[in-house]
Amino acid sequence: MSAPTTIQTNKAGLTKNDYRGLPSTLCQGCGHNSIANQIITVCYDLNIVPEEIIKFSGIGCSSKSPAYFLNRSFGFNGLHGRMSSFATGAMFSDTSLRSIGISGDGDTASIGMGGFKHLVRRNAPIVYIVENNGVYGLTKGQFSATAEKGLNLKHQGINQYMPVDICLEALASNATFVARSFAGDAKQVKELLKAALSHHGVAVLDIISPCVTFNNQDNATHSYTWGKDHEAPLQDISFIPALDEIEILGEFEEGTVREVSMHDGSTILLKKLEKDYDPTNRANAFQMLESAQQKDWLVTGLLYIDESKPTLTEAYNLVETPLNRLQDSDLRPAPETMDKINAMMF
Amino acid sequence: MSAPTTIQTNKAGLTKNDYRGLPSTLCQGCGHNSIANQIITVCYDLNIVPEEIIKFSGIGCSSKSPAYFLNRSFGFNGLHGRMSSFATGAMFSDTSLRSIGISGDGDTASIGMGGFKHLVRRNAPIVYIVENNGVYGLTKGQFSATAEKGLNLKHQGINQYMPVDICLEALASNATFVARSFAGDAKQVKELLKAALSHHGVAVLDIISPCVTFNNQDNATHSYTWGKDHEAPLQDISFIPALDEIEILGEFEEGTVREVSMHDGSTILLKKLEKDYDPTNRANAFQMLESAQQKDWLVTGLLYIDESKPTLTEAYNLVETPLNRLQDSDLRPAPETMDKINAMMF
Amino acid sequence: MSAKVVNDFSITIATVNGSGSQTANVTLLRALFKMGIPVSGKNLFPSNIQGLPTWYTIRLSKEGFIARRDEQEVVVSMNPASFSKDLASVQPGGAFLYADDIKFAINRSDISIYPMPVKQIARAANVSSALRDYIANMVYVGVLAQMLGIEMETIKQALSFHFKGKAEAVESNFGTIKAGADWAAQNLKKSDPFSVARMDATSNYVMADGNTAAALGAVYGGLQFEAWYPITPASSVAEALNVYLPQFRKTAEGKQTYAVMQAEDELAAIGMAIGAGWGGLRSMTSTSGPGLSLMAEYAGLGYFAEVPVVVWDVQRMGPSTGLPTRTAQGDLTEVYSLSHGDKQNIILLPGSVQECFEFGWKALDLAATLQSPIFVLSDLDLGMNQWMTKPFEYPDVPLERGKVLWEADLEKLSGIWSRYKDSDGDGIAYRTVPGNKHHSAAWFGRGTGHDEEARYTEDSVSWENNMARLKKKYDTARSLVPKPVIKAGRGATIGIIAYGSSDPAVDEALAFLKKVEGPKFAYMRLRALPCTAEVQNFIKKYERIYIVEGNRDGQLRQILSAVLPDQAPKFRSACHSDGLPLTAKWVKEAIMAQEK
Amino acid sequence: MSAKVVNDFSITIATVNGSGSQTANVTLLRALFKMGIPVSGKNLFPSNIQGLPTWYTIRLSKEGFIARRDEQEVVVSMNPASFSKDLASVQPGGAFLYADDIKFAINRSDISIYPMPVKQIARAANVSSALRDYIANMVYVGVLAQMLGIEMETIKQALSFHFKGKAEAVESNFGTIKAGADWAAQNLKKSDPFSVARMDATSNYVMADGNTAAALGAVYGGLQFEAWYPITPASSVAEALNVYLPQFRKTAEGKQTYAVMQAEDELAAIGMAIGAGWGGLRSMTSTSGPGLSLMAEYAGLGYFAEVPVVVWDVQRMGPSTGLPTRTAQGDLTEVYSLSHGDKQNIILLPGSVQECFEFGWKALDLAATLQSPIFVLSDLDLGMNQWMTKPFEYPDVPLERGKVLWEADLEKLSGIWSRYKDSDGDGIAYRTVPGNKHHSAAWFGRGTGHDEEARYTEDSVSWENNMARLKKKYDTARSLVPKPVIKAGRGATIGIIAYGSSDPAVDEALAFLKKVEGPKFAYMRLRALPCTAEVQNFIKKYERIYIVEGNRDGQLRQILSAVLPDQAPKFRSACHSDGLPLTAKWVKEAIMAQEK
Ligand SMILES: Cc1ncc(C[n+]2csc(CCOP(=O)(O)OP(=O)(O)O)c2C)c(N)n1
Ligand SMILES: Cc1ncc(C[n+]2csc(CCOP(=O)(O)OP(=O)(O)O)c2C)c(N)n1
Ligand code: SF4
Ligand code: SF4
Ligand SMILES: [Mg+2]
Ligand SMILES: [Mg+2]
Repeated sequence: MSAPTTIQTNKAGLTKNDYRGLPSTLCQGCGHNSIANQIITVCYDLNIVPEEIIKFSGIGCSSKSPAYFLNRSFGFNGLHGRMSSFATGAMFSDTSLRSIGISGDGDTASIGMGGFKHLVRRNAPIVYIVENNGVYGLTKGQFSATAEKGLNLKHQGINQYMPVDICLEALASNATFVARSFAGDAKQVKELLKAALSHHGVAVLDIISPCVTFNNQDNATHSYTWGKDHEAPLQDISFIPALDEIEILGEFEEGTVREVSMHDGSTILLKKLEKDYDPTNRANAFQMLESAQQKDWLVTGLLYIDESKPTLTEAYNLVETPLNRLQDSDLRPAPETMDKINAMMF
Repeated sequence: MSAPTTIQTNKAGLTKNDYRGLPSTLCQGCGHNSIANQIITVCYDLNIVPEEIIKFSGIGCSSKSPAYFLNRSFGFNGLHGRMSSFATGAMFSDTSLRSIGISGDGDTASIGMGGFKHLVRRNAPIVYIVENNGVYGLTKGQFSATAEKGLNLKHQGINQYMPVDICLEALASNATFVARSFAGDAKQVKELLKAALSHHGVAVLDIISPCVTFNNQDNATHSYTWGKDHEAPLQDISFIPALDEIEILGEFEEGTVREVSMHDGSTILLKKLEKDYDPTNRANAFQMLESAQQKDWLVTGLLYIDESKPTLTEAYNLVETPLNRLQDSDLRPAPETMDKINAMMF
Repeated sequence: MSAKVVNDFSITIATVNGSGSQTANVTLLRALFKMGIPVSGKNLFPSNIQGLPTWYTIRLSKEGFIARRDEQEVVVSMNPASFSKDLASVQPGGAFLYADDIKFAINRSDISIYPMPVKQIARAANVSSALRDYIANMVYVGVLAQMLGIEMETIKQALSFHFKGKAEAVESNFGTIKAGADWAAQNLKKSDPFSVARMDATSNYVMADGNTAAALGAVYGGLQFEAWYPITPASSVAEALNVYLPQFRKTAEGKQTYAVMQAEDELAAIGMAIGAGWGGLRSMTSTSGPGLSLMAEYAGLGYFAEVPVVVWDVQRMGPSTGLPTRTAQGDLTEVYSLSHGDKQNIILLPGSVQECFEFGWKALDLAATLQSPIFVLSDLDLGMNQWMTKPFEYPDVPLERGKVLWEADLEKLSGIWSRYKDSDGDGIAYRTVPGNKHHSAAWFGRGTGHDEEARYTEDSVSWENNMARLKKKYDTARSLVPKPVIKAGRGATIGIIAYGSSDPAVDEALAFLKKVEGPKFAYMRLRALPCTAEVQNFIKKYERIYIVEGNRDGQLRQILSAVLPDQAPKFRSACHSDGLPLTAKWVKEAIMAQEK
Repeated sequence: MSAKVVNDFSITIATVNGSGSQTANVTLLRALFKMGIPVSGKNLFPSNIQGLPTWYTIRLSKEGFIARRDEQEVVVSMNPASFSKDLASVQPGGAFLYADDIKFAINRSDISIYPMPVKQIARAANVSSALRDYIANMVYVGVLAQMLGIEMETIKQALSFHFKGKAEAVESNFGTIKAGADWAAQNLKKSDPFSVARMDATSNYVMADGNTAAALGAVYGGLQFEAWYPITPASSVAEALNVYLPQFRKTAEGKQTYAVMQAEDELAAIGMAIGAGWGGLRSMTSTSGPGLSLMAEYAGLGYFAEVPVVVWDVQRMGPSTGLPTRTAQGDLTEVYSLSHGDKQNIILLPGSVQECFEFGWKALDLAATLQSPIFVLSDLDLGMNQWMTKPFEYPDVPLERGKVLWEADLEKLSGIWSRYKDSDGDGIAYRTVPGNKHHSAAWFGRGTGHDEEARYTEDSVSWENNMARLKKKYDTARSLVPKPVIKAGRGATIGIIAYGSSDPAVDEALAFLKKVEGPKFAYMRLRALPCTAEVQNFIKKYERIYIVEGNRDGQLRQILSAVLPDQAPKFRSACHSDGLPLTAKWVKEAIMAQEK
């Protein structure tokens, strides 16, 4: 650097400010704001170049939040419930970019259920975050499909149905990375985000993100209070980027840590808490979610990971050059071929 | 009866003919035809009055089949992928009627995924049959979402994605009755249908029903051959209607039979095969589906049942009289109330 | 101080949304209404939940005009973010009240300026800190009451209504209002000309919003099934059903004669509603633009399989997600042509809150009679704002159940009937519904080609006959849908057509146009499509026709040109689409500009 | 036997679907085409897979008319289920051939009757029993060849093409055909006047269907992303892409420059296509009516966020699921008004197979230029039937990539640009796409209100300005879309407008109208909306205008009335909607009836 400066930069030469977005217009205290802040921090920490990210969202308070981080990234705030389809198409434009999608529980589990399930099934390479508050924030407090049975909301009555479990849905659709977290647990959100950004394929992050305006009663399962009281982390997670020395490993006692190697060379360190949990076994994950439901636990952490599956875009043997940079000559067959085509017609 | 007759009737005084539909226009050998025939038989055997059934379907070869059974029942062949919503509304018209829905794997697992999941989640009282052939029959042989990874179809190439597992989806959505069967196993289909018709809530029946025209290659997981070779029944099922004596029980050795009591007083007898399987434990069902997937088994039989949950329509404290028979006086508040309303307006 | 202006000005209150100012604003509106002064209130709110600028405008009009006005004589500013804009917006000679903790230079000397120690007074109210922002709003109510002369008693009535008589809430709010008023009495010297005074012009009115009215209309229309999906500005239709159905439509034993379902999306909502309509229930779904678009496929099924259902569309500004909290009349062409293939959709256009009530039940009747989807196009302005309105009137005709055959009917017919046969020459066939146990009752419905017996067929002649019958049915609808409301003075040579919430502005513009030199105008408020004979006659009668509407493209003009091609050359568009309710001034100018 | 009729009659073959008769029928069609005789083939098939009646009609016309004709001179009946109907359908003086295992009384003496021992000859072919039904169809090919004089050599060419030169398949089929011909030569005595003879009227043509042509056009248009969902009659567009993209659009290293995705439904299909279009890919989705309806919401997003995408709609008979295997032009009004709020959708109307190819690439260019969805309305007749068509022509202009700024462009602009600003006065703004690494490249797109910088705003003025710019863009489109094709002889006073697959029938009707006493007609084939200047001039020029279309409601007439209200009184509808392709006779009579 030419002159001394007090502004701190990361290895990409960028300041934290380069990762920010517009000022949030969400409510003060909304869980979504804290997630946006973690995304800013994580991208800064991981030295990600913001131009190499595309942001996607649907419609909802949650879906507004991509405007509040990574101003220097392209993004699209699409239709309610349709983030999946838009992102699926857009990610083909330049497969060297990474995708982050922010959706709500209404956006994903109500109107967007079909699209979500099929995006997951295709292992589309995207970090798919559901900012899950059990309610429709932006339309002022109706039940979403993740609202717990028995929840009582103003003007809406009592919810009669079992909640959709985003993680269970992701697993059933053969997701290759499934995690749950809680906006009140900033550290875990951060480490999971880092891991998700290194994941090869779809990374579904179901983050309980309280709506302080419409669904934050102490006994509501999407409230801060309930979350703090019921959170049961599976592990203590640390993410180690590919290039960092893994000296850190030495710090742990034998057998207390599980290591998961990522496709890009990074490592996830999972420090055991009460019980050991193997996140590479799908049956385990089903079991865990089933028992969490019965025990009223907010199980958080990395539920399942599989780094070995090809992603959606890999399934298409595409040229190296980003498709959207191909030249006319790549896109239109030569004039000579015209006769051949006509001959093929009979 | 006034004169002796050779035509056999059931306890409802009806002949088998009273349960038939129009001649099928499906291909000869299509699995869907054999399922339609089982429905005819079962309704006859159970002495169901056809006027007390409503039939629903979406669009597809499978969805045509309600025209081929129960001519004397009301029915509606709706839009592709939208059977769930239509049926959900229609079942409120007269809750004393029973609903049977016939959908295809494309209809349910591709375009209809969202609707299906939400119908199941609501425990809508319907026998929901997916005639699952892994392919779009009516549009001539494209992949459906239940097609297995690696399936090769003419003009379509090789399928890249993991199949949607209808039973797993139903379970994840808290279905209260989940079963899988195989159109080639007529007896099992029949007994499961009987049980489903007695079930209190949503009964999801995923029936592998080969498409002989587009997806019946021996190595295709939805073919007759593969099904016959890989079927692994969980139990030997017999359904005992509420009013029949349960003497039949005596026939079995102690401990070889599991009994499930239905809400309407009927009983399902599950005779153990190799291993015992408890279909009232959801965790078991997840486990079983997971291992079936790994072992390439076509697990059939009753995977899960819970007779205790209120159904969708029960959640609404409705009048006894069918809603569609209510009189004007039930439907329009008295003239006196008008002033009260206006007063409420300020 | 210039000449007094009594009961004829506008008050705009600028606040931050999510701060609870709605209660304060509606209290003011109601208090004025209870003083017998004609009022209207327009809420201009952002599409978020908390923290952005929001405005509420109350118009007082002793002449009874209730359209929006652009001019703002009295402005209250509670929001630093919009302060400068608010200050600039005051009419010369007007009054500006503001929370004195906002520190901005005030650069106008042509208006009266009143700082209000809002924080201070609110703090004195001794409420929890969570409620302090909220209670601050009561301060400006008090100050305004004092400065304009709003009767404290009517304010108390308004509070008591709002808090459903809960004495504690009423007292605590009233206390702050009183404190605000007292402070103003002691500290402010009035230098503006605006004041209010009791009249007797509202005693035949009530105050309500169009969505509540729609829901209540449906309650009286025997609604049995509503499926919906939340969306601004339509959610409150279903939410009002959740409030009123349990109160007015349970049996003596407390059992429900209805079901309201929150669906997983709008595709499902209309699907459920159509399923219920097919099943014989009086059925409805309520939505707005984006939801409406998702209903396109199902709408065609409803048309073609002939299922009674009401689709209540509360329009907001599109295209796409657009401006969810702004009003528009932009869904007309979409609804008219909704779904692929040939279809002729029936559309009702309520023009007042009272009419939302009336069409609430009438639409269900029409759906039952015509066995068809009925689309009702309301809008955000009509649906979500509080309007003074004639009281709701009990339906003047019994429920219309349509041509439904039950067991006894079939018995009489010896079981001989055809689902899709035009037995009566009106294009409307008979139907049966599930649960009918007669052995000839059942039929198998579908969206595919069918013959008179509802059997599947691909036969060309059957197809054409059926489609011709549907066309005839649409002609029958022409004589059943609400007729237009026409105001034609003697000597009128030019026509004006408007619809929906444009009515008050056009009405007021007409009063003005009457006074100026020039041609005389006749006014027709269209209330439905297809066009009744009256509509056609009106259009034929005048030299030129102005069509006033809240969209860019002249959507009604397009439709009328297509259905009355001979008259098309006469049409002139007056289109307004900035998301705000129409003003009389705009209408007047738009017409006069083209008349020059 | 009456006078010989050579190369000027129709052959209809009635079979059971799923029996493989398509191969036999197309073989006949191709053989005749290779004899130099102008032909057209129309497949009338049921909406199921196996076992229902299906018909195939081949028209031979030495004058080169390729529209459908109603009259059937030669009928082959292979299906007991339709036998009586088939027999009745033969023109007096015609010929009826039938499989002699069908046992029905034959009650006509005005035609020539030829039984064919189909089963017997097929059995002799010595194929597996699974193939026997299929091979039976080859028998009638042989009999017809013998009776009409179709050259065996051209039949062999047709077979060889069909079986991609696989000798075994060709020989086995040809063997049966030969056996059929031989049997006929020995056993049948010709008593009808119909025969074929070699001409030289097809050497400048190829045979293809419109869906294949559309796909190939897109291949040459640089298509990079297609998302689709199966639906009749559109599936074969995507399936043809699956065939041709790998052959013509892989790099030398065998890498793909494109991706084709089967989506989970049409909502997702258009969503993916719009996502890809936004991302800078040349993108398309193909569908039919029900799918189109499901795309309504996304279409509005495409219009408003200004995303290039092509929506290729192969129309079938609606409303609703309707008749999935019958043709129609019934989606015009829906597409025109697709999505809520104001929108002006751009529509292309290909009228021939060659034009399907041309619009296949042109639509992608227009989408890129106009940053807008482009809707192309083909139909089942055009899309799925084999047509003789001029060979496809290599695009005469380079790919149009539209106003896309890359790093170097932004560098030149010092990073100063605005996503939604009308810098060039044509309503079209500049855009950047993901992957552009310039620090000023990124923008955040949305379907909500936005200003010139793509920032969210609810401001009324920004909203109106943006909508006005979109309107200007539509005017720009007017000068870019394909101009109409006009045929106007001297002295014409009356105009005819038609579009799409109606062209051959109108063309033929004109030839007839020319010959009769009465007014002279000018014909304009519309190829796009918005209307270009040429369209407006044509309409203004003539006294009366007949608008011929394949729907019940005169959909184009409605649209033209709305956009040219001054001309609306001149329009007359000639609407035809029975699901079958239009005939010249019908057109002629429809016009003459109104001219009386
Ligand atoms: C098609 C459509 N239907 C309905 C809406 C209205 N709408 C906007 S946001 C929203 C729900 C948002 O809930 P969620 O996704 O949970 O997000 P949150 O606001 O809770 O973060 C709805 C129903 C819409 N924009 N589009
Ligand atoms: C909205 C819509 N999209 C597409 C279609 C075309 N379509 C008809 S049936 C079908 C698939 C049927 O597959 P499945 O449900 O598996 O039934 P099957 O024919 O295999 O029994 C499709 C895509 C349609 N009718 N409607
Ligand atoms: S309403 Fe709820 S979800 Fe929306 S911004 Fe406020 S707290 Fe967050
Ligand atoms: S195509 Fe397949 S699914 Fe359809 S009727 Fe034939 S065998 Fe059955
Ligand atoms: Mg939410
Ligand atoms: Mg299928």
